[in-house]
Amino acid sequence: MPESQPNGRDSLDPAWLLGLYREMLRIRAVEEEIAARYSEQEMRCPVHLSIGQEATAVGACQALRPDDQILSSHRCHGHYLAKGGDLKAMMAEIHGKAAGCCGGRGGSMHLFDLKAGVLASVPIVSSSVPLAVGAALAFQQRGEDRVALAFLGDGSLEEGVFHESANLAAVMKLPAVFFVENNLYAVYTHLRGRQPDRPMTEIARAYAMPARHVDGNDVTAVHAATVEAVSRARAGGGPSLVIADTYRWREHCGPNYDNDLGYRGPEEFEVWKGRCPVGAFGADLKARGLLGDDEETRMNRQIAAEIDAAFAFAREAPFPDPASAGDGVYA
Amino acid sequence: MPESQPNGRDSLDPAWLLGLYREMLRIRAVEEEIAARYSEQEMRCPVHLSIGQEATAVGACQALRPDDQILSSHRCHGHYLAKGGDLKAMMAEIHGKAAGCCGGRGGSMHLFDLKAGVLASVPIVSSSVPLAVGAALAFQQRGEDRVALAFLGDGSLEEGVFHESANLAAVMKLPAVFFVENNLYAVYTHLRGRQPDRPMTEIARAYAMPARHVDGNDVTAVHAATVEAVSRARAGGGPSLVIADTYRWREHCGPNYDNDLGYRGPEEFEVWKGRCPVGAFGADLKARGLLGDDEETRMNRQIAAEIDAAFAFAREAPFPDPASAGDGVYA
Amino acid sequence: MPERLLSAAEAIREAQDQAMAADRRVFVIGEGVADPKGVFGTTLGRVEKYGPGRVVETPLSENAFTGVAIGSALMGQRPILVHQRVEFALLAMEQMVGNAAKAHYVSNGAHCVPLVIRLIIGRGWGQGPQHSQSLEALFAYIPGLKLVMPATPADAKGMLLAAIADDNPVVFMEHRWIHYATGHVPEASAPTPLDGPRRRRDGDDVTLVATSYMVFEAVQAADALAGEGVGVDLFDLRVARPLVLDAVVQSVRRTGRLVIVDTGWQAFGIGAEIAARVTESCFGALKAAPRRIGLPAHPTPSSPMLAKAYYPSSEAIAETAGSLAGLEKNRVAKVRETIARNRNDVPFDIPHPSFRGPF
Amino acid sequence: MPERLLSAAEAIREAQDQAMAADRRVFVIGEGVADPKGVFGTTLGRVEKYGPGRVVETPLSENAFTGVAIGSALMGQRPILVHQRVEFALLAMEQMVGNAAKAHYVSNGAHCVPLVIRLIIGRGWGQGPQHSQSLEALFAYIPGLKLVMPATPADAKGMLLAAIADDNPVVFMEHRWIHYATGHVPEASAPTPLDGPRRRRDGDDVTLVATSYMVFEAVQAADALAGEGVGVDLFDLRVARPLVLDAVVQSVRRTGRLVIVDTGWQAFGIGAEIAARVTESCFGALKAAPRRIGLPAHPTPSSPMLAKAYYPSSEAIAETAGSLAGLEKNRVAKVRETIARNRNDVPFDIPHPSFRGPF
Ligand SMILES: Cc1ncc(C[n+]2csc(CCOP(=O)(O)OP(=O)(O)O)c2C)c(N)n1
Ligand SMILES: Cc1ncc(C[n+]2csc(CCOP(=O)(O)OP(=O)(O)O)c2C)c(N)n1
Ligand SMILES: [Mg+2]
Ligand SMILES: [Mg+2]
Repeated sequence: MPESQPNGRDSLDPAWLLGLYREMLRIRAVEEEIAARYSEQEMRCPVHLSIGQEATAVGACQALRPDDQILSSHRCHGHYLAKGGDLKAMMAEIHGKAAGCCGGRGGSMHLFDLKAGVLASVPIVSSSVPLAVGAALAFQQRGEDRVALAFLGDGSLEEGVFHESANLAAVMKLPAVFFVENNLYAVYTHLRGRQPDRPMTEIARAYAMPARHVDGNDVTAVHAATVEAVSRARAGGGPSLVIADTYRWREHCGPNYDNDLGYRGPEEFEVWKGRCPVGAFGADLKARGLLGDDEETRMNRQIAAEIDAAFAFAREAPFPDPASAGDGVYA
Repeated sequence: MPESQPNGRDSLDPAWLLGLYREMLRIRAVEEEIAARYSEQEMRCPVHLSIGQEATAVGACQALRPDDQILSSHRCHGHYLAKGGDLKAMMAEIHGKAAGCCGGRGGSMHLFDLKAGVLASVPIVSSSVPLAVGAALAFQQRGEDRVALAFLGDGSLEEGVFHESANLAAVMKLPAVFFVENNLYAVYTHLRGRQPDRPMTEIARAYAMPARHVDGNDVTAVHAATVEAVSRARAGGGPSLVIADTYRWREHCGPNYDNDLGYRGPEEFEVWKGRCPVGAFGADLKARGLLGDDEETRMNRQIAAEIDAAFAFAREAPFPDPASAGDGVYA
Repeated sequence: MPERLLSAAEAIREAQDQAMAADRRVFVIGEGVADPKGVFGTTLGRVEKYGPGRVVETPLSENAFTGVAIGSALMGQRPILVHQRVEFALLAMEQMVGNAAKAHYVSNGAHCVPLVIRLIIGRGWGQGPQHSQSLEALFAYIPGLKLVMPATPADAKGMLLAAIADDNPVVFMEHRWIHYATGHVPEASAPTPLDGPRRRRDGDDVTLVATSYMVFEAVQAADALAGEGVGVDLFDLRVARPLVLDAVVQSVRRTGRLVIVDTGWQAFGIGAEIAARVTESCFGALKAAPRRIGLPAHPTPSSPMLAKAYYPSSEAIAETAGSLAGLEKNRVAKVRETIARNRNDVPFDIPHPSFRGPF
Repeated sequence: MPERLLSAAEAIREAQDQAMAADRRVFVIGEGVADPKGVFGTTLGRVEKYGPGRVVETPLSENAFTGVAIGSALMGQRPILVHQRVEFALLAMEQMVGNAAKAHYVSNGAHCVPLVIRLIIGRGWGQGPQHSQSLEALFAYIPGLKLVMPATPADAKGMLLAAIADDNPVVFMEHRWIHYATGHVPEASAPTPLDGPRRRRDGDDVTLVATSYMVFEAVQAADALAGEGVGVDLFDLRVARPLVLDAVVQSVRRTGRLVIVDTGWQAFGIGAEIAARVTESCFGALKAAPRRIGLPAHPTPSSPMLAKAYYPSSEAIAETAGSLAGLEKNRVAKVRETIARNRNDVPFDIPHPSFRGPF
């Protein structure tokens, strides 16, 4: 069972809580908009939406400093935004435009923002994990108190390079955090067909590493667990593993729902949808009088305007010059 | 702490115990002879001797049936012999002769003997581990009650492919045994510089796999632990991990001692030499009246004769025809 | 009885099914083989028919399950392994190069590795740098591996059957866009020998060798050139290793000109080997240096505007082959126009309907 | 001041040491870098001088520590990674091809990966199928990687310094047998540009391009041919990617003949690219097809008797180059004899003393 709300929310700063909520709302809205507009075929690259997983992105990134670095995977939109990545550059990238964060070269699976501390996103499962450990090595070598956090899927834990990376980070006591978004599936295959039945935190024992298992749809629980891991790393205590249970609502890749495929049951889906990380948190804030309907409406309106502007920017931005396609292979 | 002698030796069949002893003596003598003759430069390939590690090879292989398969690594002499590999074919292989088990193509690191159940030895660390799991998959698919056992070094546990293989074997409940000879070093690097400080058996928890830690210099303890793992695998209970602590006496690669290099202290070496798996077991057998000096002398004489014959065979055997070097790339 | 039209994806599915039905040792292994999409439809429904023991859905562990497939093959099974993107095979190079390719040789013939490794090459729809490479040159380099690249649905079926029946590790590269191509595919389970190139068009002016999907682009080019009186002797390479070039060399002896078009990067690609070997074989017959057409030396960009410049078009092939054959500039331009007209308005980053065959 | 003689192994060690002393961002990472053998002596004593934080001994985890090196480079460090056998790099192909080679391009120039990957090629003493491959073609194929193959000690030092100073991932391939070669090596920390081939012998009859250790075999061949009046224009390739062939093409324009000798398998090897490109560049000047000399298409056998047939000798190079240049059979035989005489009785599976230089 995941731990929930290890710190009672009551003791937390209301403005900060509202900030978390706003960021989750924003990520949700960005991805809903991508889904809505995808069929227009202006975004001509694969998209892996993280709708339903906003609390992990926001909770984890809130535990980091701007100069800490995250590494992400194919499902990187939420991480990028939560760490402070530039929305316009992201939308331009997905539209293949020169103003994209990769100049249109990478597409949706390669989002990065050096200033914000999004070091790289890599669409090969687990391939970014050793990059995070390498960033942590650089911090240690230079005596900097920065931390590198790798976002992993549950599937990523099965790749050998994760284990090699975890072992190396543990032996060298590197300031790294392995943050697992366990959404139960790798593409259409359930966890039970891919890993034996044991708590996922048991993996950490192989590397003598502390591990925490949290409700990944509870943003403050995610935050608290990540703070613990990040603090330990920053203090020279070495790496940790955080397992956060959550759920991807839409299809693995693309804008639609895919429950008709039959790989997961409608009950399971409904249960998780009922545990919406954004909705539940908003309801809680309202119940505790921290959020009013007006405020929420204003938030939504601001966010919608920002997203509209980002899409407008991305659509109007020029494509890269085809003649530049071969530039910059070497530095 | 490794478990020792889980079954008291008293209850074991004396003839069988003498057989274990004889096989350890034989492996020791073969490798001592290789070491003694290596400087003659007739064996023109690298050799990784397992002197000091005889109890793991013999104890583990004694737990297997002839039709079970083992997979080994660069340090494969002892495994090959203990599983019943042909000594003459081994010596011819090391001499690069056509009568070698690989026709001279592989050398010392590629020993195999299909009839004896030595499926392959592979000099890339951990590379043979998934082969063992694949053999186990074949057994399962065909409904055969055979078992595949992979011999691994402690260093092999650090390779990603070991973890991928262990996870896959666990999920599919394959009849595989991961048998680790922990000799504390990978080449000249001590375990403590390569893995965090925790019992090695903790690795098995990541895969919900039973694990046993035994004194790898105690042949009957090794045997008992392996029997348990093999029985479980044969009965459909899935894979297990066995960790056996032991020690390599000679240099990583080559015939000499290398304590002068300074990577391990003389005290450590002396402690382990004092715990000689062959000598200690022989002394125990004698103390219990199961082995007489005459019998031991006879054994040694027989073994020496067999080894002399194998060397003579290998030396006199013809080289492969150079014109055949390109044959058999494709079946 | 009318001949059946199948897509290459369907042909591949049928080949696997027939092989599995005929031989209990044949099984499928990989990520997604038992899922509801069934590897672009090519394994769909097989787990229902043969069960999870023979349609082995694996954890995400490319290196291990490649070794597992090899190990099972050493014990006499006949696995068909699949990666939905060739990139994933980079994680398994050690197993492929170290164990699969060498076991037979190193064991002096005692071991066999009857393994098929299906590698799918992506293209289009902005898949970008890490989901659309064409890395066949990496596998072509390795003695002990065979490398097959079918273009037509009939070959997709027949050569896959042959690869499954082969006692060697066979890398079977499928370009995503050939999956959509349709063609006449015999119902019988009849392997097509892995024996070298097949002529797809006849001509006396220039020899054109193409691989995989580029065969279709080359067909467009050849047909348009024929309209301007340039005869293209077009070969579908089919097998990159072992590389058998007799028919190509014979053709070049006649035409004196060679153009090679492949799906990979041009530099250090398989076109270099073909050019070098043909030159060695019939230098005296060559009227000009062999020309290679391949990808420029950079990763695949995701943006459609950049990717458009990346992939060689039938126009480019026609231009190279035409001018090599001495076609005047204005007539080359006409050929380009013809091709462009045929293309209509289909975006270049999805497969063109005219590539749907039947071939 | 007399010039110093250093072995290439010493030169490599010195280059690393000078780079580490000059730049705190430079560090060494790999298996065995801090052990008492220090990667064939090339990292010996460095951990005592710079500490374990900059001479990073890793667990056995080739894929991860390659990614770790890349990640540190993305953050501005300058790692020098080493594998004691090129085979171990097969486990890290995904990191090399996916991340190291592409980061700069994909990030539109924002990322740099100033990483050196030292790959050591084995040979001799029965190391056999999995410890003596020469897999440079696999890396030469990848845009975004540079591929350097020094032959002389001076280049080993100068080019390693240049590789360390380079902002790109540079694969630096060291043949074990060049480690033993000695030569004059300047003491100063002066990078030698990674700018292409260098002429090692002058001649007008045939152009010979050799890589890495084969340069020394080629020198023997060239000198023996010179004795029979055949002028060999011998180039040490030095850099396989980016491949700069202007000087070679100029030479072939003069000689009309080209022979390429490399350390890898001939088929699909880097010789194919050189042959194809030179043919494209100066077809009209060629008097004959370029000839390639490389390894036959099978794994390295361990047995000395089989390995002897495997490696092309100076004799074979001389024979190919000599007969291409029109040297009569009996004089070719004389050249072979001269070379054999020079070789004395040294077994072929250990480095020949004459390869110890100075070069
Ligand atoms: C090495 C590798 N193997 C396979 C794939 C194909 N693939 C893309 S995403 C994915 C599933 C990843 O699952 P998980 O890590 O749980 O992340 P999630 O998609 O659930 O967020 C797979 C198998 C890949 N990109 N890389
Ligand atoms: C993948 C790979 N990396 C590195 C090596 C070089 N190497 C050969 S043996 C060895 C140490 C292996 O240690 P361990 O597994 O403990 O076996 P031991 O030698 O102690 O028996 C290493 C690093 C290798 N052969 N393969
Ligand atoms: Mg998942
Ligand atoms: Mg060890």
